[in-house]
Amino acid sequence: MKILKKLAITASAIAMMSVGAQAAGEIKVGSAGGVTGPIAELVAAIVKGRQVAVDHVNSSGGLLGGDTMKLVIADSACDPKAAVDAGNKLVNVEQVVAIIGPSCSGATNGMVSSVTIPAGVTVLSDSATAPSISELKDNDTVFRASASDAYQGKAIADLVWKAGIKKVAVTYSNDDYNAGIANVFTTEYKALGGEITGNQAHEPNKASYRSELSTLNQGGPEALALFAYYGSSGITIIKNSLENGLFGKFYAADGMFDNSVIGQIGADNLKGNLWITQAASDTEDASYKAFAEAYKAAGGDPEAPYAAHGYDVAFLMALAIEKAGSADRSKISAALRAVAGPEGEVVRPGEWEKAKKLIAEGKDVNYEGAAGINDFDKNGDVTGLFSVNIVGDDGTWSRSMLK
Amino acid sequence: MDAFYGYMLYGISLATMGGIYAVLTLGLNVQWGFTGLFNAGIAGFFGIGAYTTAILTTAPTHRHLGGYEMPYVVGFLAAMLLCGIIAYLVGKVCLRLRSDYLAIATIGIAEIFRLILKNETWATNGPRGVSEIPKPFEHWPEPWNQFAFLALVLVIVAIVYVLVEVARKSPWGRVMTAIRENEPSAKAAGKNVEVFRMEGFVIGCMIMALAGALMAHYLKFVDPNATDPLLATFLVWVMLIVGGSANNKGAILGAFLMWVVWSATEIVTSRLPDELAIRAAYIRIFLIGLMLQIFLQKFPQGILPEKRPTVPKSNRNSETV
Amino acid sequence: MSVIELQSVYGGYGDTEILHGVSLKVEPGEIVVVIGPNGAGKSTAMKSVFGLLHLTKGEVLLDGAPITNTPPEQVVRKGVCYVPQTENIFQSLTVEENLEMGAYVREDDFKPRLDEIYELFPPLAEKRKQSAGTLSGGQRQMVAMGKALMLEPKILLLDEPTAGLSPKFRGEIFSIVKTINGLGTPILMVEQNAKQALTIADQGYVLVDGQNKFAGSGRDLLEDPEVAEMFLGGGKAAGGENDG
Amino acid sequence: MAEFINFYFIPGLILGSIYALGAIGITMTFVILRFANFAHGESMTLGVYFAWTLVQLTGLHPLVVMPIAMVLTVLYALSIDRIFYKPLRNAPVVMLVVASFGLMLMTRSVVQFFWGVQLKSVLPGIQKPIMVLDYLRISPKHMMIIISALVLMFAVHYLLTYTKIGKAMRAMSDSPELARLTGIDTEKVVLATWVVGAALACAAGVFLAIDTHVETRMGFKLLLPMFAAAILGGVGRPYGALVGGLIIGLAEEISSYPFIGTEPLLNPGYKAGVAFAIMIGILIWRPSGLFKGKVF
Repeated sequence: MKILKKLAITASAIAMMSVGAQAAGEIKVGSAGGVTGPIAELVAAIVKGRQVAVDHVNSSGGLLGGDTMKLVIADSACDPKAAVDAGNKLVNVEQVVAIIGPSCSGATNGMVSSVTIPAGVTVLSDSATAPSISELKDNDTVFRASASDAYQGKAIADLVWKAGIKKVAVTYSNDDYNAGIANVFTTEYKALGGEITGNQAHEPNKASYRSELSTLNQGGPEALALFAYYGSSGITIIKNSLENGLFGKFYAADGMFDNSVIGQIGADNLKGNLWITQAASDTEDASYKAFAEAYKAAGGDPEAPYAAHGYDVAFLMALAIEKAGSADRSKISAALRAVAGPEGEVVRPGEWEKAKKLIAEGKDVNYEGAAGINDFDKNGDVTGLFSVNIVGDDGTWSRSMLK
Repeated sequence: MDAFYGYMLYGISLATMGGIYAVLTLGLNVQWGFTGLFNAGIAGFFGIGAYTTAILTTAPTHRHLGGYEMPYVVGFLAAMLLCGIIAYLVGKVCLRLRSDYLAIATIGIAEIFRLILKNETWATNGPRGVSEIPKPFEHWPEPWNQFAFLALVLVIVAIVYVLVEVARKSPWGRVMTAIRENEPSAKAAGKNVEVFRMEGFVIGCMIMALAGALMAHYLKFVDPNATDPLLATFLVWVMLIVGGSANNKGAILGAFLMWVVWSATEIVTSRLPDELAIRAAYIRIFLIGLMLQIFLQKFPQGILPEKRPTVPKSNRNSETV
Repeated sequence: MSVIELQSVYGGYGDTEILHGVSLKVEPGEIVVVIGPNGAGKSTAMKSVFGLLHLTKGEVLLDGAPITNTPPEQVVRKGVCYVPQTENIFQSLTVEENLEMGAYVREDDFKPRLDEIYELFPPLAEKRKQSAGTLSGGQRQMVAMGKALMLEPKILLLDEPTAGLSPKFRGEIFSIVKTINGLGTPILMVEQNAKQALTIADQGYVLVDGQNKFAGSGRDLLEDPEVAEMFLGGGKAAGGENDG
Repeated sequence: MAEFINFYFIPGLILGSIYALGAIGITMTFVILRFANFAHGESMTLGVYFAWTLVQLTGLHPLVVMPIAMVLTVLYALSIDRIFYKPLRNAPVVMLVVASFGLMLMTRSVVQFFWGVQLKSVLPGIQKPIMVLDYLRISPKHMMIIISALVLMFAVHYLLTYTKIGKAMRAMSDSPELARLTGIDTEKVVLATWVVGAALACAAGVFLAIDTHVETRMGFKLLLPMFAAAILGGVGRPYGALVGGLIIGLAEEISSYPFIGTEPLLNPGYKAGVAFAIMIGILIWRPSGLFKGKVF
């Protein structure tokens, strides 16, 4: 029983610490993400994006009457159990105004259904893309800044079809995100008149995909539509294909977009044969440039998947709090819709002082994010803009907008 | 929002999760504590329970099999029944094996279940999971619905505890202990060891399925990631070892305690600067592992040791001589 | 001075006491046989020499020096070799490798000793590259004994060497035991085949319920009517089960 | 046929060699220390990160720095044994298994903490395969993997057959009890087991990293197939582990070959299940494995 006593003391000490930590003049926003778990490597970049936005806000005036905006990290581990626990901590212990994140659709689904919708806390996810989230009865408290898979799947299908490719093979990593996009892609591509010669899920994290690729290569596909995370299987699949001459053209979605794809496979090997769509605004766009500069200055790689979305959600949330005029949970949802546009004066990443002034003057603002326009539809979703990335002559990503 | 009210709600969620884990840990205790069966595939049975009730109780949908809108009770019972049948089949295959073979076999089976959940999209909606699972009392006003759900969980913990405790003290339980301590002599005493081990295994798995079902309703969502071995298998083992295996009170205590430790440590680590807070997530896992090691070495009996006349644990020397 | 002496030892496994005061002695050059009914603690008494169970009372002396409760790996280094009843060879190793393992604790060159062992057991010499698991029962016993003899031990402990063997091999084993002893190694042996064993024994002990019941020279015990009635009459006092 | 060899058989062989090297450590720990070491995969991961760091520092080929990484991995394994396993040597086996389960997570978190979770590579770029006999294609790095794996397998064979400690290891895997009675220094054999197991785990990990990339959960992914290989070969049978590893590797790859028609025989989503299925089958019908291993 001695141990028990010691543990009890430790536990209460922990509880005391958390009570004591409520600093004055600080407005807390929850920052949930799969810091550990299967897509941890993506989440690190996203969380950094969120922090860069918060630094912008705090370094140019802060929120409301000079309060600092504080992100409270909670690990949703890409697991609904962990996400519900994380949500509970953010909502009840940290008493956050609103939550940005979590990263995985499953974690988001669990957290919003079980915690935040009942509590009336607004959630703005940067990378949860499952269509089922749109259908939740959420009292307009669940938003996301990344387009539902439905949009991107269609965008890729159009891209492939317009490139004059009539037959493709499809493979997708068997996880919530990639399975969803693959599903939409297949439907849309067939609707355009294309032929799917083979459609296979693959288990991520295998050492080799040569046998799967060899099977998929049957039936004369002209390209491979590859829906995977670059880390868990995407890079291996491209390597295996190129090394063995199985596929020469790849169309992929944004889970594949990362500099390590070029780093690991080599720019020369990828020139002219890899197209990756991405929900992001034009790199020539002022919004994106502002973000990229700041993100680079913070020591990150702005092209990491969803890093721009991470920035946008944090910035949008700051705008919403400013618009709401107080750290009142119940006002965030409406304020979020107001600051996202489409009406009002355009505000871009980094332009916090301008935005603050406009809001103070009672004018409408319309945030045009680094990752797209961010106008919410009735489900709290964005349609998003899509760009396509190829490896350019200088060996780095070269981006152009779709449509 | 009032701070005190917030802590109370968090307390409720801690207790609810702790309670669900307590059911899981009691299930494991029947297998490991009583019978000496090393089940390392807890996540698999947990997942079967969660998905069964999810499919039966959700509203009709095109995404996955079912949507039968059955009452919760049906969901719970079906989860336990189905899991019992599967456990029986698994047991037929695996129970002849010694402890660590059983561990490897069950972990393999849990992985196969996970692959099935991911690949049989027509039934489970694959990796996208089953959403909008109804939650008992969810239409009651806040915070009463949370209290009510907690009460439901605690009542179930109490029922499972009483049943398991009665079983432990019954002749059946005593035979179980005898088998665990000294299988040859139990055999010699004319006990059909196979049958007893099977009973322990199946009952344990059914309890785990019940916990899975509770979890599915609590989360209102379940996907294959929810059967990740870290939180669904490993943590349960730590709970049982820390609490005290073969002691049902210990199992419950361990579950609540470790869940509080697991959950509440993050409140501390999230105070760290961002970069560190992210890395601290790993340190949290490290510390839980370390805590387990300390208990294994210094307090192998756990916080509440087994309550029986002290018989020295049979060690390997006497097994082989 | 006795090579091995047990002075009224008590002990067992866990909290079950099996030996309740057993005494016995092996003098230089002797074959000593321990017999008794199943569960009498014969093998247990032998294991107590080898440090395989915990003694609570009494002393075990090797050449007059106490070795009570010394762990087996150290008892070996002191020159005591023990051949268990079962699992007494490394089945997947070749015959020669088994013998080499027998000499594991030797630091010097054991090649000459190896040749001596092959001379003693000619069948092994032919099969030196064969894996020991493929040998017949009798030959396995030879490997087991040969392996133990590699150390040139002060005393050899044999736990029911003939258990499970056919009568023909039994005779062979007993004659090997006699030969080994003839070369100067004292032997302490536990046996179920009491009659045959006592025939070659210099000294015999009868244990019952973990205590000494009779003791005397092999011949005396063979002729003792009470012993004869208890253990020799039926001739097949149970098979080869372990009495541990 | 060429397709079968190039895309199913050769990948299977490479994967199999990686499993085989890893499984040797598992099978030896299983029989000599009497427990299933769940942390073995993480020794592999850690070894790879050592190798990666060395590659970054020196700019040399991963195979060149591999020996140093192996030494570091061995040191890690020995200290883990000292701190966590030795105190439990006389405790019930299951305590050791649970301890290794804990170490698995601890080691992985340490790797994730120090090296981060970003994907890394020890050998960037792609290599076009060399064509042999007009239809056989094998890339230079795969040649290197297969040759290095063979060299290591021969080294293990030499160790086990011609050295005193190697024979003692085999003796102890045959019967730990008899080894003790024979006076074999069992602690020394235990240490040797860790040395061999950790060194081979590191090598297997580096081979996998050369073939694919470096990632914090790579060891865990291999753990179950390696268990399967060890059990298939027979617990305590190093040669069995080699054969078992090759069989599991080949079976995983070949399972999705379109033997009938053009559809894969097995949905590749279930590929990972092949190893488990083989393992469970073996446990049911022949728990001693192909090479008559130990059954506890």
